[in-house]
Amino acid sequence: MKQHRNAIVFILGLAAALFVGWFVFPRVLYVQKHQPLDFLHKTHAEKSGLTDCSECHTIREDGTFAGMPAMEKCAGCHSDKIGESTAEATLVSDYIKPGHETPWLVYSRQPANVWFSHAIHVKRAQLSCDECHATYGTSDAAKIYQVNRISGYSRDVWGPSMSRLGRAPHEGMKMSDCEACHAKHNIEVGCLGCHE
Amino acid sequence: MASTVLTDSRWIARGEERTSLPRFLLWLAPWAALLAVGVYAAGLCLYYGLNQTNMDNRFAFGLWIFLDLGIIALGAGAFFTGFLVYILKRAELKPILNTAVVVGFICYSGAVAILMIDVGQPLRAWFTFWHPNTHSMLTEVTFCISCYLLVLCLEYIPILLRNRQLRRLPSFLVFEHQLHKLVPVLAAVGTLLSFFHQGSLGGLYGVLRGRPFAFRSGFLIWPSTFFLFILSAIASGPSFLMLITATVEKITGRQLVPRDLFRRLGFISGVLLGIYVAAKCVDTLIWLNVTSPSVGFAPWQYYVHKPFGTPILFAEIVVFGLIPAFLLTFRKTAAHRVLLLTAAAMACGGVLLNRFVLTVQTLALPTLSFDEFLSYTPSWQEIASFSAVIAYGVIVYSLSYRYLPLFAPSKGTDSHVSGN
Amino acid sequence: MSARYGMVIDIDRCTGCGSCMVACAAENNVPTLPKATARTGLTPMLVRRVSNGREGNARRESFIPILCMHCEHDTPCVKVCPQQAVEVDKATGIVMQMPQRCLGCRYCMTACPYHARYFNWWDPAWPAGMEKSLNPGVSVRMRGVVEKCNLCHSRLHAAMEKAAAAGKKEIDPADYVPACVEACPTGAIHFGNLADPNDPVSREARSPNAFRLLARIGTEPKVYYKSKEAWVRALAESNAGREPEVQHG
Amino acid sequence: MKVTRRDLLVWSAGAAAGMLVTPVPWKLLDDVSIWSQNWPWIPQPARVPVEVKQSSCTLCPNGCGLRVRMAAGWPVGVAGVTMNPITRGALCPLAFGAHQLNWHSRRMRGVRHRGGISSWPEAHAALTKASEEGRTVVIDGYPGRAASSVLEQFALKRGGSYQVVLGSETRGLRPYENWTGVPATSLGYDLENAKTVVSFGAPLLDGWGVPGRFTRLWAERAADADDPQFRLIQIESSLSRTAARAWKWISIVEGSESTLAAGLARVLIEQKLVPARGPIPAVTVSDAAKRSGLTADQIQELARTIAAKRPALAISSDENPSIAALNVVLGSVGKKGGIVGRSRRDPARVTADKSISGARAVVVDASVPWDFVPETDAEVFRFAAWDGGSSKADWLLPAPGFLEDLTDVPSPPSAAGESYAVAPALTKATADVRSAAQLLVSIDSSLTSIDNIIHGRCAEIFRQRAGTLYGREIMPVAQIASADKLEEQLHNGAVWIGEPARAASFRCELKQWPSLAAAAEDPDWAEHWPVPMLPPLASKLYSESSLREAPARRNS
Repeated sequence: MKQHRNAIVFILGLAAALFVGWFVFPRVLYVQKHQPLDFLHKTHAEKSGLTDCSECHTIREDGTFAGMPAMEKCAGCHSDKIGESTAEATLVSDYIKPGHETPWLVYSRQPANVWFSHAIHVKRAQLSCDECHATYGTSDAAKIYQVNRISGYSRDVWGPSMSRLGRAPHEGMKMSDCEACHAKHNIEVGCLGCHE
Repeated sequence: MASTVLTDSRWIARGEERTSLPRFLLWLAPWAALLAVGVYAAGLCLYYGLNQTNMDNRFAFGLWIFLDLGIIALGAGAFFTGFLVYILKRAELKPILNTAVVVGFICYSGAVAILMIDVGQPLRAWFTFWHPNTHSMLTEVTFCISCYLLVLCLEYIPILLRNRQLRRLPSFLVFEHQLHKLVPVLAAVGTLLSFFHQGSLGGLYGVLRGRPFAFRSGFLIWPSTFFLFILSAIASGPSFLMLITATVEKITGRQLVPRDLFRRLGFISGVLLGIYVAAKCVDTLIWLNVTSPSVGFAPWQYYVHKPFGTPILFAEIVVFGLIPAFLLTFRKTAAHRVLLLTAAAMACGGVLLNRFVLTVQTLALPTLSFDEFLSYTPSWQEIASFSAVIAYGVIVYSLSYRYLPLFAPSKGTDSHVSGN
Repeated sequence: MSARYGMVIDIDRCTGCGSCMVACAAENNVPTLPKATARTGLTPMLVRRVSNGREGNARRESFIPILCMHCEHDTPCVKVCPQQAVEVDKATGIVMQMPQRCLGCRYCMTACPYHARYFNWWDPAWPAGMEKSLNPGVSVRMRGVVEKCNLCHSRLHAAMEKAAAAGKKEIDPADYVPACVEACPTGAIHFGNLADPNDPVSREARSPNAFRLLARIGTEPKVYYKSKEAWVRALAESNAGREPEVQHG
Repeated sequence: MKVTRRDLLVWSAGAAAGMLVTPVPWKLLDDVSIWSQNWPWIPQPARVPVEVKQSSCTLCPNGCGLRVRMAAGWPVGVAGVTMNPITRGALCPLAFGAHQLNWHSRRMRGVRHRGGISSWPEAHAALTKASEEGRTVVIDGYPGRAASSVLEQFALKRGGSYQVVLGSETRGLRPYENWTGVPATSLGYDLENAKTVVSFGAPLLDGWGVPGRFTRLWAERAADADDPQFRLIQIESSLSRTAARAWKWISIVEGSESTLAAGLARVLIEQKLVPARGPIPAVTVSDAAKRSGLTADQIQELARTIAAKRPALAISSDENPSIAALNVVLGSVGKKGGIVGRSRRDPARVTADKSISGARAVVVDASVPWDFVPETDAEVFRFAAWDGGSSKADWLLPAPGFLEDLTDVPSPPSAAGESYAVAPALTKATADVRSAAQLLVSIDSSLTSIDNIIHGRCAEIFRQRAGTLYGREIMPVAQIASADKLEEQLHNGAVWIGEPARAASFRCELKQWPSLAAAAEDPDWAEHWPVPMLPPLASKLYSESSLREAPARRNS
């Protein structure tokens, strides 16, 4: 025992560090936020047959991407309550009736210095949405939005795994992830190809 | 009396005579104050940005870069002495070795600290390691300097551990002995790294195609300044060590190193300086007559703007090059302590002048025909934050001198001998 | 597409009004710096007044717009940047400065013979509310980084996106015109693809009156100038063919 | 067993070693750098689509065609309209930063009464009271607008007077008023047809008149041509921007312009270089030479050069009868390529004098340059979008800024032909503002509102079926279906251009040579900018570079 004391104490320290680093730290680093409404892609796909993402997330004819659909898009169907869910009630009372835009939290929001063109990736390169956004378009829950306290980035930029090891192509939207995909299709773009 | 109350004798190596703690603290006080002011100035630069300096878009480099280059050149004594002692087995230089390491450590850590204030985005400085541009001389500098700083730390630790109190921890003693075995290796690595970054610092300017005053043709990927910087650095390093030691001897009133050591250092310095001056002359001639005209810059252009006339070139090569070289090399003059030290000072001054010319004159001179000649005076923040480095140096050295056996024969044993 | 975007600036047409400078600043969200001087300001496009050095009636003056010359060969700034914050874009020949990568060492500024690079000495700031007037296409740079002309890259983005949306691979040249070119009231700045020998710009670049500043340094700048005045063309040389004595005073 | 110091050391060693294989140090390093790339205190533009609107610039009476990029209802960029036949895509340097003016730190944000905070109702009441108690003088810096006629109606109804402050271009036309009977505001310079333009210090290439009009003309016909289709001769004491680019620069003694003009006229007449008209000036060639610092030969040479390529048009930097008389001698008044009259005649205007007596209230429109400070004991109501410093006004009233209110754009002062455009309110005001016209209408509801006047003017243009509409495409008015269509197009930034200027023939009688007025010194580039504030980005032109001298009276 005596002669192992050092080893044990050392390992205790090691273990403590590992625990803090891998379990406590991520939970402290990211703030969890809920969407203003729990929007269900699945329901919209099934009930109203909105199967094509671009029906709401449109690309304008000048090529720019509309991102989150504007209020009138929702109002098109939800001018009055459909169904009894509380989200439905909030949507109509808080946003549609007063005509406020819903402050959606955008999981895959890139910083101001990034220029990403959906037109180029979807129209020219023919990428499908789920190659980057996975199956979120058919999910049946509005997932929790995590924002990094320091950088202010969405968790989706770093990806679900803290170690970023062995992640799927759609997990993570860091520059290295873009580069990896570009390298795979040997597409060469300079810094300002994706930055502004 | 205060000294009876305030004492740190148990930290001072046995048998070493050191002044009383109060007097020591009194000596440190002004330096500490200077350090404080400098840290405040540096804080201003970091918090408000570099608008606190007087640098501008044309004078993108200023006092800081010039002095960084200067102290890094002077710090070259560290690696070069190590090289001489461990690689060329010049044992007689050993007494100066610890001082060399400490001085080197001070110069390099100080330079790196200043660089961190000098760059606009210190938080992103590590990108150089993550996305290095292998073609950039600055990349080479960054890598080598940071690695070499690490080496210097490793070389400093054994000296640190030889402190009387620390030595009492057995594990530290063991550690120190192990490290000590490593020192020759460190010296070798340090030498390699230093050769490269001293050179790259010269390359920094030599590659500036857009600044024909600095641009030099060269050998393979290295412009001539690469080699000139190495030469000038190793030439001035020993001289600088000599000056430091002499100063310490003056202040402490002790003889710390064997009498003939200065002459040896002086000789090394002198010979190298001679070689440097010769090389510098050849380089200057090639540059003025071939390199520069070939890109459309006539030599006279560089010297029509006062105060940067030809005298400065003369001063650099002859006054602060040739003359000290002679004084240091010749037995007669070198034997004369005052002459020797003056020459050493001139040698160091020469290196500083060279770094100054390359940094400041390069930027001050017009490139476009409708450019005007510019001048620049550093702001108090620049001066203060740099003087902080000097203060830091004095403090670190004083502490090292007081508590570490700097001049004890660098064997691990604790001897009672210390000069007299 | 592998273009080599460049300019030919007709000095004889430049009246030095400065429209290009303001248009450039507005397009690229360059802040107004109340404390800045001519040496610390941010002017990615800078019009400089030059003269033939004579006095009285013999004096002649012209205006030379200075922007990043987008050097093609051995590009000084690209070569020196320690962390690849500058590069020559293979597809367009544009020398790209990436502020978010830049660590602000300013080595590139010492390397540039044209002084076309500018350091953000201050935090960019606007009077309350004025940030609403910022151009959505361009992100604002932060204090402590170097910036310069990127040939209004956001306009190239827009053109590319428009082309992609229309299912085209090549952009319509009419969609990509830098702000300074658009702003010039006398049409002195001509912009085009130097790689295309039939592009009017590459034809002008070959004209006997065309010249490049400090061409002998050998960095192959892609910004050409043009003047029928011999003394203006002489400015291309560092010493403008002047003798030492003229340099004095 | 107790925990020793050694244990702590060993434990922290273990912890330190452990930390290195957790995300903590690495992720923090990464995130902190990312933070430095997105500093929260650095504003970033909104992520919104950009739409392009067309309109006209209303910051000065030249009404240049604007292409405005709008995002989230705010202007984010300004450019010229190539389709606009007058400006042809050109603008003055200041216009490119104009979209930031509305947030200028010296934007007028609230009603002020004698230095104190006040309100619109109080101002309304005060002006109502004052205008009922006595004579009201209304001063306008931009005559011809719908707003102008509101101001005029009000003044006349209250038995007051409507006076105008004219720009230097129009002031240069004033001498002809007496000689031809045509009001200066209906005269223009037919630059397009002139073969020689002799400028006496007028900054033709630096903000004179409609910026695009002359610069484009010069660029197409004169720049870098050895024998230009038209010659620009700049007579000026200093090597100005215009002089630097002119075909010939004649350097003369400052202030000797009018003498030289007279001298030239004398040479022209004596040497029969022109058919004899008008009086012979008393000034001899040698007088002129002495005064101007030229030699007699140079003056004769110059006269021959001017006479060689005609029509030749002399332009002064400000009101200068002698230079105007030179045009008479050159036969360039009322002729193609000279001083021409626009087909629509305005009534003659009273030009405002700074000292106003016998009035109870003075209303100064926001279009009046800030340096026009009325000296009067009347109650002064000063409208302005930006605070230009001391105005001596009792009331400072915040007026709409750049593109903040609906206004129309009549023919520019120096124009040879008729034009009309409408500048709708593209953006919401950044302060609680009213224009002078709006306030007057709210005081006297019997006045026709701006909208109605504009509506009427559009209808009038439609009724005459003359001229052409330059919008997204070019369309003769005759082909437009209805008045509403026309008005709609104008509201979308189209500009109506009247029939090509018929040099409306009028007689011009000049009895004897006018007095030699002291020429005004070359106007500072910023003086052509009637707004008291320069766009913040203009600092790029002077403080952040040495391209221009910092403007004297404006420190924005």
